Amino acid sequence: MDPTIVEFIGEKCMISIIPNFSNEPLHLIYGSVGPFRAGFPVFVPLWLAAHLRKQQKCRIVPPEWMEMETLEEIKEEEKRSKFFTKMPSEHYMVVAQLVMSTAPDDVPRCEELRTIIKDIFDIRESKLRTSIDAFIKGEGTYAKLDNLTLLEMHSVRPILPYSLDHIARYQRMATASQRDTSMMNTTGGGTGTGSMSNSFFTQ
Amino acid sequence: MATDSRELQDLALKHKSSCFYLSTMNYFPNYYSIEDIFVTQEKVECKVNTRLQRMGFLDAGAETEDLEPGRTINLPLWYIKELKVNNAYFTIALPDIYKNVHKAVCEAETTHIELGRLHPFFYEFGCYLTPYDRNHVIGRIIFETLRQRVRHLLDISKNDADSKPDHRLDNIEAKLHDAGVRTNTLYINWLQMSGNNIRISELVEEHQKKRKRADRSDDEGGGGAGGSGDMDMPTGKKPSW
Amino acid sequence: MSESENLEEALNEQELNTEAAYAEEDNDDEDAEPITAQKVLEILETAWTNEMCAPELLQHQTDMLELMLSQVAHMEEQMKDLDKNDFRFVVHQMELERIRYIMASYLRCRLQKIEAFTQHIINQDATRDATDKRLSPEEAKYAQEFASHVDEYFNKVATQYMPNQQRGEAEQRVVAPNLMSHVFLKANVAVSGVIVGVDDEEVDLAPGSQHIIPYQLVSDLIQKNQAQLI
Amino acid sequence: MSRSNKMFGDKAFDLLKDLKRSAQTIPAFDDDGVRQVLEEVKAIFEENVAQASSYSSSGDRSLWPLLNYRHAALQRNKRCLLAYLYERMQRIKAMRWEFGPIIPSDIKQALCEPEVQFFNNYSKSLAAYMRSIGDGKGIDLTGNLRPPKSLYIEVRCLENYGKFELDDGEIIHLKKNSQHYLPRAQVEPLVRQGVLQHIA
Repeated sequence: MDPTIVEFIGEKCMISIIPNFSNEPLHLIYGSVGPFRAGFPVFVPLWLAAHLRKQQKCRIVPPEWMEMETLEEIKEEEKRSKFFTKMPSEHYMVVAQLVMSTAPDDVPRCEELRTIIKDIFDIRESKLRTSIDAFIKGEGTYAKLDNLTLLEMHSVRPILPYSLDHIARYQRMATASQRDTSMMNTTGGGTGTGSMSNSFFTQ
Repeated sequence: MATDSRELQDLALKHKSSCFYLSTMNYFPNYYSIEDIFVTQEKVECKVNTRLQRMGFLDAGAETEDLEPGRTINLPLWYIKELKVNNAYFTIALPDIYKNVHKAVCEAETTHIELGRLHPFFYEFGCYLTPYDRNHVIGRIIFETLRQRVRHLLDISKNDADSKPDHRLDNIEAKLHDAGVRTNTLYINWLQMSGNNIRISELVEEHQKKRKRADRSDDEGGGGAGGSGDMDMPTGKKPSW
Repeated sequence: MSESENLEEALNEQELNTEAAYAEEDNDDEDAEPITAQKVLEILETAWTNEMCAPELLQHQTDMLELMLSQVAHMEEQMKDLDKNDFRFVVHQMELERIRYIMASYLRCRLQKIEAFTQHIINQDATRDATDKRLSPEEAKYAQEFASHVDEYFNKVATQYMPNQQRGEAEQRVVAPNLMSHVFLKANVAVSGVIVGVDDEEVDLAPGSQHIIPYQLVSDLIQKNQAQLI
Repeated sequence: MSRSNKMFGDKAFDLLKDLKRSAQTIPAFDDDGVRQVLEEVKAIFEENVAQASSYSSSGDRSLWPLLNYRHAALQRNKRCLLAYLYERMQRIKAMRWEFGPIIPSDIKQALCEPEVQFFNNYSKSLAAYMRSIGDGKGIDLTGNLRPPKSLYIEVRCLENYGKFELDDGEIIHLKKNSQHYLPRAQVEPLVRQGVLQHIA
């Protein structure tokens, strides 16, 4: 699952736009959108908003949280808290990235916002690394990851799950050999090519 | 042995067959795993316990027909692992590399160890030796070592992606490192919005490069089998399936 | 604008047709609830992410796929006569491409597992009831063909010249997934008493909570849709 | 002295090493190497059968360890050889997805006859499967590779390709260095084949 897929999933988020055209509602499979009335806000999926904006058919209304004061608070809270705080959107990075790259003019203080959102992501990412470290050293193979967003998970994927797979396999192996020293052929983690039957001359 | 198996590590890390639609799965040895075959090619020092008839050919330093008790020989893991741990023929001498890191493991000081230099397949090789270790340290050591080094792996794959870790890492670690670097690259591409273009398929690109090289190197024609001949092979027709 | 209104109506109607189709197919189930195209899409999206994240092949979704493919085909038919630059055409077409991508990516992912674990999957499906098969009928046919192509290749080049296989040897060669692979999980509902460790440690999962955990410990939750992989 | 420099199974192992070492898409099928491995397998097997029968008639167990070793060597040879074929098969499969149903002739030359046969069988089964999806409606799984971002993309033509017909019947002339704005889904295969370059 690479970031383009995370983005694809995040593009389903609904966002408000102000169209400069009017149209009847559209019955998309994913649900109806519209009606569109020029000058009046309407909620559409992010992928549609980005498309219409590129066609200059609308203005994007940035979500409430995309605003300096709110984000400053979130950033401070994130620094203070030991755990991951709940983000205003579970795809905050994707929404920010798409809105700010397709419609920078629709977002007041766009560059500042870009920086602070990146800061928040970085704080959370380094928190993630620290907690991974603690969790692995605490001999865990299971951990709770509440409030972590998909893109943040992606930052340790697949290296984290892969590392845990290996650690768990080596642990199982160590335990198994302790339990039974005289065992044979169970090395190599689950495959072991050896089945020493007596019939090595079948015909 | 070291140089030999180091070459194997380099080879093991070359993943030619990984292409876009095969999201590479985590290493988990199976019958066809080339890497597991590389690991089981490693030699283990064994002491011969009893006369083994007509097996003298396994002893490079002797001319005898039989393998004589008391001799020390190197045997490949693929043979050793088919024997019972407490077989009457050989006693396996465990390599010192695991004992040597024991202290570092106990002190949780493993990140600075050049693991790949100790053994290119430090973990997987250790797995196979675990049952022969009556003190049950090796199993513990490999598991603890990786546990201690994961944070380090996470950090170096994010921060110094460009510096090749050379032989600081064992094969398993180098794969994890590669995966981490790849994640980071994809993320940076995404931030720059450059990850979305459709790209030429890897094999086609490789093939085109090869053809250009061939065209350049021999201008006298005949440039590579079917060189320029199939340049216009896909005709105006849409690729069909 | 009446022409495009008709289009929207027609597209809307199709949702009803879909419901009918579903109700018909499952009419042995006493309370087969009608299903909307939107619901079908949601089910497919979940199946897609689950499939991408699970180490093993999950249950096939032939019914949902067929419903969605009919829906897509029907919409394309309805849109055929529209101007390619018509706002409606563009938006519907964009959505259809998103759906096509999900379906293709989903089936590709399954195909990849089928090719990697062919014999393992075939063996396992042989022990399952008709309703529990992981492979769709088309996939089952493909898996059999693939296995025999590989066999034929191996046989022509090598195995025919080698001594007979021993008992157990075929088994050794079966490639199986690592079910203890770690996955990211999100609980859809409250689940109590999930074993999360080797020493039988148990936790309760709150709805919406997220976890990283070995797949095997939660595979039944995925099956029952109490949790999903992310 | 030299007798143990080459161990049983070394030739089979070299097959794998060479395959991994090769920088090519797929190196030429190592006919000679494979034959040598098969010969070694046969030789080991015959020796074992001969000695095993003398063992069962006399009950003399002194050759048991040797039989054991040879058995392991036989299995090792087999495993290396099959892993060699398995790895090649992975690459041959990848070619179907990347080149399409027709592989460039210079690459095809690296395959042995059963491999060409495998490629054709694989290609046929895959196509049949893709056609059969959804009660015969079909989906091309070799397309739709990335999440779609827009219906149309800007492409530059990298070679003189000729005429290309779009689904709606419109005909486009693809001349080297010309730029076009075309439906993404329809030109994706041409981008994959290196005829077009996706520029925006």
